[in-house]
Amino acid sequence: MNPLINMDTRATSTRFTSALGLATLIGLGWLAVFGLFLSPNDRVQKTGVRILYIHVPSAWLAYLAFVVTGLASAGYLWKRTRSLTLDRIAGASAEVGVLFMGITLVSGSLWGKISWGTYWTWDSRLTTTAFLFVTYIGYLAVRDLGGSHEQRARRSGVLALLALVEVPLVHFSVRWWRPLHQQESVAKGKLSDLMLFTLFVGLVSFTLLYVWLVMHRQRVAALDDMVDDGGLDRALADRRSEGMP
Amino acid sequence: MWAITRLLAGKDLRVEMRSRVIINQVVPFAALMMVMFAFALDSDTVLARVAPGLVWLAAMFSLLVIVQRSFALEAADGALDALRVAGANAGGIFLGKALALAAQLAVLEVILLGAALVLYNSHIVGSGIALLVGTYFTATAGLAFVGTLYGGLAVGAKGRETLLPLLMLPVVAPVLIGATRATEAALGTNGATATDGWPWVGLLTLFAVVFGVGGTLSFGSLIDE
Amino acid sequence: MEPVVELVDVVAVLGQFPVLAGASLRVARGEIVLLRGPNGAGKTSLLRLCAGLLVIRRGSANVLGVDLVADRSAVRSRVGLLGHSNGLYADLTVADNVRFWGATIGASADEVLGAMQRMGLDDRLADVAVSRLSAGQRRRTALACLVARRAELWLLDEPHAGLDAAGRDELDAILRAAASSGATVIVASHELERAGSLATRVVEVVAGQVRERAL
Amino acid sequence: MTAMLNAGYVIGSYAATFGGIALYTWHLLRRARRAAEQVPPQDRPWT
Repeated sequence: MNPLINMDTRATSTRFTSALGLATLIGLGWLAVFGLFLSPNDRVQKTGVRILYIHVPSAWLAYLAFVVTGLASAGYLWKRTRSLTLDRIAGASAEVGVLFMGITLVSGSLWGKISWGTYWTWDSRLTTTAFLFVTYIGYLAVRDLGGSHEQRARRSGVLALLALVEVPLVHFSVRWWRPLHQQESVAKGKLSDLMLFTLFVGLVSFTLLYVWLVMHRQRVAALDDMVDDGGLDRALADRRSEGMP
Repeated sequence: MWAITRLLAGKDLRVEMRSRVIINQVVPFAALMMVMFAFALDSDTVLARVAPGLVWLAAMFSLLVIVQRSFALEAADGALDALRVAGANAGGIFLGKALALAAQLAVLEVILLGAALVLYNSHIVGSGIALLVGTYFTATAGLAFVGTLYGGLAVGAKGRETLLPLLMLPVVAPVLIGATRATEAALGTNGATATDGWPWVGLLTLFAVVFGVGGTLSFGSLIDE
Repeated sequence: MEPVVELVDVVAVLGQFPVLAGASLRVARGEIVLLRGPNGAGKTSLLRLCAGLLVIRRGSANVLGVDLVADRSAVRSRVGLLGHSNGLYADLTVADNVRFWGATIGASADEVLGAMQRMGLDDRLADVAVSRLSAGQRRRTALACLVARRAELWLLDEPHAGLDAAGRDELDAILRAAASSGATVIVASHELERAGSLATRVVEVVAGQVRERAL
Repeated sequence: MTAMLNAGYVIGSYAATFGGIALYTWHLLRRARRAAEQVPPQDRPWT
């Protein structure tokens, strides 16, 4: 049973997310068929180009996710737009971002093995990506520290903004450190129309996937927070009856 | 804010003067690291080449220990609570802790650099002294700010001993890179010259400013419940 | 007259556990209120809440005219809290500690010295590290730091614990003097005999709630 | 030979990507169901 189709539970699903999930599923299926079978081999990269159809979209998704985390955190920290929903979106987006950054690193190193003959090079883009991955794992760990919802939101919001400032610092320091970085490999403009179309399908379906995942994850976080708050009523009743006959 | 900064920095240094934990425990630990690096790398030419990197790597691991110690002091008998009840300005607390941390780290780094010169057979070139001093100040400031910021975040949290390295090490990576390259330039390692080093000092300065300002503004919301 | 402390149905949690489950309390200026009740009833939390250290999940709280729900930090510099822990740096001497805590709240050296003398701290102790003091001596040092603050609201958690008879008498005298000079005192204590004679009112804390009780 | 090997890498990367997505989605929906059992539907702002 495919979990994406399994919408009838209605836990965090609405008609909108169900439709979105269906569209995402179709997009991903299409991407797999085009990417693996229908699109031609590249003249230079041969079959390795097929990895790019999923690698580039997942990298795009991860970066998008971290930008959203930063924006939502800024929104929370700014008094006039303060709401826990923004904090939950920041957390949801960061979790999805970490997942896809991990996927990006795996697919990227497999692509590197084909194209460069090595899984890893200390090129600025790769290194920055690896640092981002670890930084946001730390961010997620801080979200799990406990305390009140507001405390979680405040701490992790500050951390997300610091991470956002940190990214260019890491990027530029690594770039100066190893000036001989790899050439931009995708932008060489030798892709055929069908290849570009496949890449386009990948970008669109991954973007849809991102929205779907974050909506669900954010609602799960809202449910968790509500369980915490609802637990309070029960805990209060327990507390008040302490020492009663 | 400045009054509390001065008070707290003075207090932390006085604690160190009386307890000598950094001198008696952290400095030997750092020196030991330098010796262990030599065992692991086992080659005089390699050691001379990577000496600047090892100095800053050892400084960074020592920083973790010093930060733990610095905030264990505040947590041990509820002093941090008492500071909050005293209405102490959080930005002032941040700067005070960072200042004391920087002073302790600065002493440690001199010892580490001395160890590298003696053990790894490195040399300071005359034209590199200004660069070395510049690197030393900016990198130390950056490390102290980051250490205080994340130390304050982790204080009182469960599992803080393991959380702190996870949070801190990725963030100080630019300092490791920048300080190492600049120190290489100052020592003339791999034929680098002093002029190669100054852009790195610029990066280190930017780093210190970003985390100094960020920490001063946000420290209150990090340590409050 | 406006009360110094006015809590209405305050709920506060530690982790998931509601340490205060709808506590209401009114304290007027100049009162010495004794909080009593079993361990874990919420006495300590009540004191910490008044010091602006706890997040208020429900209800309203006003201390010294400051709305704690809106801004907890504004009240902090005006209250003095002596909790379970003393807030002393073990490696520093008694004099260092008292000077440091005096300076954080802007007390002069003379005031700090006077406070130490009132708490019966021997001059010979001044240069001894706190880690070498007995529990009672540490408590006296912490109390001296508190006295130097001249807070408008004194919050004391088991202040008599660890003190000898002379120390308890000194403490009682200090608290009475503070109350008669316009400060307000809230004490959580198991020492019912002693604290009972000190207090103007006894309040029972049970299961995170407050029940008034006649003397 | 390299073509075979490269095809293996391609398939591996697709498996890792889609497998990762499926695993996370399954985990997410299971968490959603668990959490939803404790919150009545009328309390959820999106229903």
